[in-house]
Amino acid sequence: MIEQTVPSAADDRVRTDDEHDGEPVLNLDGVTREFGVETAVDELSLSVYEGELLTLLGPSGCGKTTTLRLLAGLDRPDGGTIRVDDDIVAGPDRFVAPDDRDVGLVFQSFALFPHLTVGENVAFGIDDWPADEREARVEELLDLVNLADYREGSPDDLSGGQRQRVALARSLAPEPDVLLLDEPFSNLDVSLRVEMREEVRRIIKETGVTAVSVTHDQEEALSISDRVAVIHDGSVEQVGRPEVVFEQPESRFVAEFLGQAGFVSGTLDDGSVETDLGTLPADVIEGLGREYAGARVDVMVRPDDLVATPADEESFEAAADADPGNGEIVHRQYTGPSFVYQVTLDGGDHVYCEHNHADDLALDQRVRVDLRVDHPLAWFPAE
Amino acid sequence: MIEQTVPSAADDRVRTDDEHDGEPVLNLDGVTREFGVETAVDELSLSVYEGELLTLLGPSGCGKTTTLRLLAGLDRPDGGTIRVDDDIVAGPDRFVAPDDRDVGLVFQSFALFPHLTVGENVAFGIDDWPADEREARVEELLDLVNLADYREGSPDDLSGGQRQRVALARSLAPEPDVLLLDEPFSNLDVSLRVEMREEVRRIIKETGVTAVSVTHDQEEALSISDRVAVIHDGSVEQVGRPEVVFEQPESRFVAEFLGQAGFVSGTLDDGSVETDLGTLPADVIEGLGREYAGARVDVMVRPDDLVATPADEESFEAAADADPGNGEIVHRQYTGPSFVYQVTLDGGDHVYCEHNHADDLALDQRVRVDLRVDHPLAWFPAE
Amino acid sequence: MSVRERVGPASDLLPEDGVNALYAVLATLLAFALVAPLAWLAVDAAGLGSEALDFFVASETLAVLVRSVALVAVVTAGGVAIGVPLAVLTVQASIPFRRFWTVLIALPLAVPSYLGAFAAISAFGPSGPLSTALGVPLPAVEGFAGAAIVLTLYTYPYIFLTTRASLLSLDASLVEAARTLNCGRLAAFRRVTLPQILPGIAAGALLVALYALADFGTPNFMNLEVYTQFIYSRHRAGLGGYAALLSLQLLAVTGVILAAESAIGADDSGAYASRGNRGAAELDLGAWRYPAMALPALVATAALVLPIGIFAFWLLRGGPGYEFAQLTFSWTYGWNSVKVSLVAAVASILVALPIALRSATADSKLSSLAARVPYVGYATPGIVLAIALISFTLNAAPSLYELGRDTVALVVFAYVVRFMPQAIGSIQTSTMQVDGRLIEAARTLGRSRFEAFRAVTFPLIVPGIVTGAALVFLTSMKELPATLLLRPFGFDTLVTFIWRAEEAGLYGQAAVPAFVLVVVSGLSMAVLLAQEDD
Amino acid sequence: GLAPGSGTATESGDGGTNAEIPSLTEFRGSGTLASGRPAPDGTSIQDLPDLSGDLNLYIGGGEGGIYYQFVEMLQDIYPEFTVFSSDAGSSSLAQTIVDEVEAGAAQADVFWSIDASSLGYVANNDAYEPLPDEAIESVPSEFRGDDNAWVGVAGRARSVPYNTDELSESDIPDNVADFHDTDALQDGMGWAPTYGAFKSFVTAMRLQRGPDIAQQWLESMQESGIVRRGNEYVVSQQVADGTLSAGFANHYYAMRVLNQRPDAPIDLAFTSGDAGALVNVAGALAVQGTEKADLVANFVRHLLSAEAQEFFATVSFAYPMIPGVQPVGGLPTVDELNPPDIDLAELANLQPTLDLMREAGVL
Ligand SMILES: Nc1ncnc2c1ncn2[C@@H]1O[C@H](COP(=O)(O)OP(=O)(O)OP(=O)(O)O)[C@@H](O)[C@H]1O
Ligand SMILES: Nc1ncnc2c1ncn2[C@@H]1O[C@H](COP(=O)(O)OP(=O)(O)OP(=O)(O)O)[C@@H](O)[C@H]1O
Ligand SMILES: [Mg+2]
Ligand SMILES: [Mg+2]
Repeated sequence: MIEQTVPSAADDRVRTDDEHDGEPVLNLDGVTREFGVETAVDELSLSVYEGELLTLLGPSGCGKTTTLRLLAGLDRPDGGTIRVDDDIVAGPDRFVAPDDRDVGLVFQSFALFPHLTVGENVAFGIDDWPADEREARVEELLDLVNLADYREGSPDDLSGGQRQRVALARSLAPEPDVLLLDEPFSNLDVSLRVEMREEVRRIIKETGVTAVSVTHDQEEALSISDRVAVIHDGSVEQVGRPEVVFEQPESRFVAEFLGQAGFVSGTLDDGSVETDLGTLPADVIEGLGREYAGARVDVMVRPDDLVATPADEESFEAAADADPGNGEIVHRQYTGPSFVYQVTLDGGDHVYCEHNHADDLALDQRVRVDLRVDHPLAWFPAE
Repeated sequence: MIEQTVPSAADDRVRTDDEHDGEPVLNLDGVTREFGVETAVDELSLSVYEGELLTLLGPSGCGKTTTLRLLAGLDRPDGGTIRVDDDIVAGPDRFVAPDDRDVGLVFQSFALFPHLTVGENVAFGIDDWPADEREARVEELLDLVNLADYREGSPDDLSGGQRQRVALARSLAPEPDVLLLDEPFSNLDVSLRVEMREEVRRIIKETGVTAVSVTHDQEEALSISDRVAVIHDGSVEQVGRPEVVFEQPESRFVAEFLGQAGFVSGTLDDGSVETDLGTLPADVIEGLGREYAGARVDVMVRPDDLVATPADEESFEAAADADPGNGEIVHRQYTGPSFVYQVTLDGGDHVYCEHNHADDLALDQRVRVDLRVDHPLAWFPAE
Repeated sequence: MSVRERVGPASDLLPEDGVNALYAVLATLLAFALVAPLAWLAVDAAGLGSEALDFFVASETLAVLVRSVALVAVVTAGGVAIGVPLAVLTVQASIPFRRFWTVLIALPLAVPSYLGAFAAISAFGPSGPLSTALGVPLPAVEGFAGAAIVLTLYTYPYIFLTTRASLLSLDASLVEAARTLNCGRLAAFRRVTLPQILPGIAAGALLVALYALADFGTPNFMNLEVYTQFIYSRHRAGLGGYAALLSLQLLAVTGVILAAESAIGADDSGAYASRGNRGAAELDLGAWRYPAMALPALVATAALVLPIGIFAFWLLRGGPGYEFAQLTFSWTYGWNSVKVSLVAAVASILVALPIALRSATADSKLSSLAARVPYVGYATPGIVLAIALISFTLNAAPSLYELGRDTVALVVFAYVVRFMPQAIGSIQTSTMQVDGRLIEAARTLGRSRFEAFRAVTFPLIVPGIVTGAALVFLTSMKELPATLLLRPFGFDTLVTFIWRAEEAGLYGQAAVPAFVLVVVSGLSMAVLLAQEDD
Repeated sequence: GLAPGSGTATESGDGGTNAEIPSLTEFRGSGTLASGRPAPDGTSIQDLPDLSGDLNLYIGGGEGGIYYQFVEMLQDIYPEFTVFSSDAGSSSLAQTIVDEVEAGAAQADVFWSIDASSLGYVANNDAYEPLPDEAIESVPSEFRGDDNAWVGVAGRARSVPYNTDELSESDIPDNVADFHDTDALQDGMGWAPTYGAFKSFVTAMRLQRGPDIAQQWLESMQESGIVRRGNEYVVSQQVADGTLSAGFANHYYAMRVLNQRPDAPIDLAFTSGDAGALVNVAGALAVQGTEKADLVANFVRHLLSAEAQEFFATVSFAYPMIPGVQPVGGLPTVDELNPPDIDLAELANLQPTLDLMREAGVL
């Protein structure tokens, strides 16, 4: 996938990274970490600003955990520098130990201390507090994660989600300046997850903590983050506010990763693009000016941008006004509130349409897919 | 929450459990497992039929993992019997060892063998196959989970998601009759998750495997399962096809657990219920017949059942036809494709409305929320 | 609801109750069979009748009790103080030549402590060669302090090796978690690492304590009257009954030590599962890693270089001996040593495995008793064991005895009885560190209990087995009293030769075999430790 | 008699040998003490019947190590003769023999112990075969067991090493009981009370004079300023150095000093008839049930041959057990010594000795 060799929509956008005027609390500059032949983190540069919650989003194995470990000081970069509050904490000839960084970390694998009780685990980072404050804090946090009854139990006796909650409570207890969360909600059910992430967000906002979280769940990333950094193969592919990243992806990778994305292709000709979905005027397409005339482009359409209606039955086909449709449903997915239909358009492009669960269309049914958007569409040079 | 003490909608429904006429492959009858004072599994009864994929869905700590362990033979029930193909495998005086059950299990914590390579882990369950077939199978499965390059590596060097995929591949290799999956996708990104679960589904269907999976993700549960069993405090709260469980929850717990559910309350009076959303005729409410006249009910409305439109600005309020709205937005959540607004209605009820991301409403804005459904609404006796 | 049910090796390793009970009974029988010869002591002691009680509470008996217990306490504390830091240094710190130091530090275990005691006595003192060489008078090493120092120097490797095995299987992410919770290196060690390796330390400390209790040579040289001396002198005086009674008393002290250890080690704290995220918990010493080498160097000098140096000095300069006499050293002595020690190591592992696995995976009282009973054999002074073994076999089955004298069977049996508990401890500790879910995973992948053991548990407990084998091997290499009494005619080993040379006052001639002993032991250690690397 | 340097093969005489007998020098140590000695008197190996066959030997520790060398020499002389030996502490071996004999499973033919008490233990438990008179008659009767149960083959005598520059032999009383009253010995003596032989010496005193007197003696000696040393070799060294004027030590320590420093001003004095003159012996016995009584007897005769005795005297500086062989260093021969009249086997009962030594504050 060679993107951006032909200038694309992305170039015209405001770099969301420049939106901040304060000094970054965390700064990674060209950070690299290699494991043998594998480059887990590859010249990654990123700034995190005070009080914000930035989420690293990316496919499994793209280097998210490694990045957090580098930030926490649990691993040394092979190249590049990491700054906290403008002080170099990891660089060619400097390395600050994790305990001198005031950085908290929730481990993907929890890493609870098996020799301590749940309560003692939570109290671990605040053992220098006065006893009564410590007690109160532990109680508060265990209440927060709904585990007050398990205080004296052993972490080994907890369920997966319960362990994750203990890990979360433990890292929140000392209120570190920087909080790193590695998939902190992956084992929690949806309501608990919503509850917990609201709470984490509240704590972050209230205490002015700066947080970097890792998730594989794009909905979670979009809904709680101040900014989202999409990581691909060890480096940042795009970073920006959730809406921007979702609606104006700078690359096809980002577009596809953030949600089901369909693409319809065509050639810009005479101010419009002829596609399987009909003729799209260039002005509904973000930044596709006349200068691109003759370019073959893929226009991205999200499930919620499209509406599918059943085509008329074949028996009616003869009728002059019968609609033969423009595609066929090849896959349907029930998600509860809605169905997502995957439609293969007659021209061969694949798109997804999201419908209220009441609109129950059958597999293999012919449909007419129409674009119904009120925002400009993103496009990429055709592959 | 005392449900069903007043007869409710649920009673009139077909028991979805009776839909199967075949003999169950797995059957749990009054199974109980206690850990000290804690009853992790509490008289749980459930049947799983040949070739189906049943998902256990429930909050963290409700006993899902324990149930799977009981099925696999890794734990003994304190009461009740478990049957596989009508043979008792665990009961008061019989216990069949895990290796005699032909049951595969993907562990929530992966449980990869640290002393073996990734390839050897996958090959572990099929070491009695001829070498070339085994090789081919391992290759096939590693390709499936996108880890062909890691075959010779150690599981210790893998990322969280990669480990999970190895665990999945390992359990699929021997094609067990019954496959148990404990949060098999919790560490995978969305596209990989979709890919993997499609694949698991395909394998299950192709090989006629019977599968029980555990997830905390209700969308996943609804989209891949043949049936969903909602577990609450160690026993089955409701079991049935995804649409049924989602649309006709038998208890408020199920309703709330399966997705954001709002409730509007009112009293059935004269064939209709007067609510904050206006007057709802009894016939849009599932099974709310005349016999309930005078009952106070809570009617469940899902985010997709409602549409919020901005009320007229206050300055227009004076105008005779100005709409003052019926509620106020108290929370908004961006999910990418859509916004979910939480609205407090003037009468005090809370509801959620899901909107395309294009409909960007502001926090604290007054709105008019209208019901827009074409399916009967579920109701519960008022609390 | 114990931890083990979840993370300790699956208790369903043996699911059927019948098999379970059978196994427990077998393991227990085995354990008791091993110590049965010692029951002979009770028969002997019973002959004393009512006198026994008076003797028991006589003031001199009590004095010996106090002295012995004090020696055990001091030596154990000293062993922990040396062994644990050395283990941390060689496992977690980046000191140069780690592997070399590891082997070297473990080696004193192969040096008979009486050799060390003898060298210390000879080297120190106002007129000893060290004083002469250095030109300053050095104090004599003797008495309680002398015995404590020497015993510590030759027993700390127990703690070093068992602690090392625990550290190797420590889950590194736990230390990392502590570091991100603002614990400095030391605090993280104290609050996370230490509690995790405590069972390992306790297993080693138990061996040290029992060794100190059962050693004869060192207190003898240092002229410290402890149990073994007391027993020996009664025995020499033909007071077999009293000797037996004292031996029983010694075994009672052993029982108390075992109980104390089980309070630490067998508490569920031993059941920590490790995710096997190995090697990452590095202790970065920076430039300190060079000076840090001083610690192992110092210990190795005191425990290895000093005795060999003293013997070599006598070899070259002529010792206080009869320089015309010549004992003929033969390399077959070395081969004999290695041979019996290897057989004993293998046999011990075979016996220890079922007992250790059983007690690590089940919570039954019987099985934990079965794992502890054999320690009685370890705590029995070699001479007592040999005599008990001789009278037992002679009385119970003389033909067995004769077979034993024709072959090395009795020697090997004695080694197994005395040293197999060392293997039990290390196998037990490493078994408890195997994540039970791994075995469960194997079971659900269609492996039977035994196959799951072979394919999963066994490879994972190899470090424990190797450590156990190394301990048995090293201690068998140096065992003297039982070897002397139980070997076949004409069967000489390195130690019996050293003993002969030394008894004859030909100290210089002990230098070569002592050196060979250390080198052979060192080589075998290197081979054993090499297997731990994947 | 034997001429030094003679030897080699001889024609077989009656009972003589056709084996190759090494020259006498081969049996002698090579130091100053060994040179210039008269040829030993006694039966030569040449005049003894050949040894042939296998012999199982339990041999005690201590100088037993050196005796090994002699056993090896015998095996070299007689290719048909093989000794399978097992060495361990003498008392342990004694106990083992008794146990074995009781169980009818004796393993050894000969027991060569380094102390008389172990021999006595076996004898008292009737686990021996008496030795023939002819084999052992050359040894004075104090060094033979009752019923010919055992015979001493080498001895070690308690002695009083003294510095010849400071004292003369006449300064040393004839009786240890008088030492603490002797002016010449005030504040100049040394001992090594932790050493086994010293404990035997005190045991002998206890047996002869009773525990109270033994304890008093120890206390008096301390009052007279005797100093404590780690072992008797050091005591002897320091006597030679002049640091001490005299001390208590086994006789051979002074020999070792002299062997290294032939001009050292050290000599030995012996008391008479009391514990100070105790002579403990290494000896041999035939184990009951041996099927090789003749071979054992012949073996014992070899141990008492002139060559063997010369070997023990010059290599391990032991006291020869036959009057015809001189001890090294001009010491009196064994029949000139006047050891106390006690049963050597009783020396094994050490505990009362340790008790009184502790009471006296010397341990
Ligand atoms: N070995 C045990 N000892 C004590 N309590 C246990 C043990 N195993 C599970 N429990 C308790 O039983 C309950 C059910 O645990 P289980 O692991 O089955 O939950 P789960 O439904 O899988 O939850 P999650 O989604 O968080 O993984 C929990 O409250 C847990 O704390
Ligand atoms: N210690 C290690 N040795 C070798 N390779 C490693 C090591 N740690 C990580 N890797 C590799 O580096 C890459 C990035 O790993 P990382 O754990 O950062 O991924 P991740 O983004 O957190 O993925 P996931 O979402 O699956 O947890 C992976 O391909 C992984 O296999
Ligand atoms: Mg990760
Ligand atoms: Mg679970």
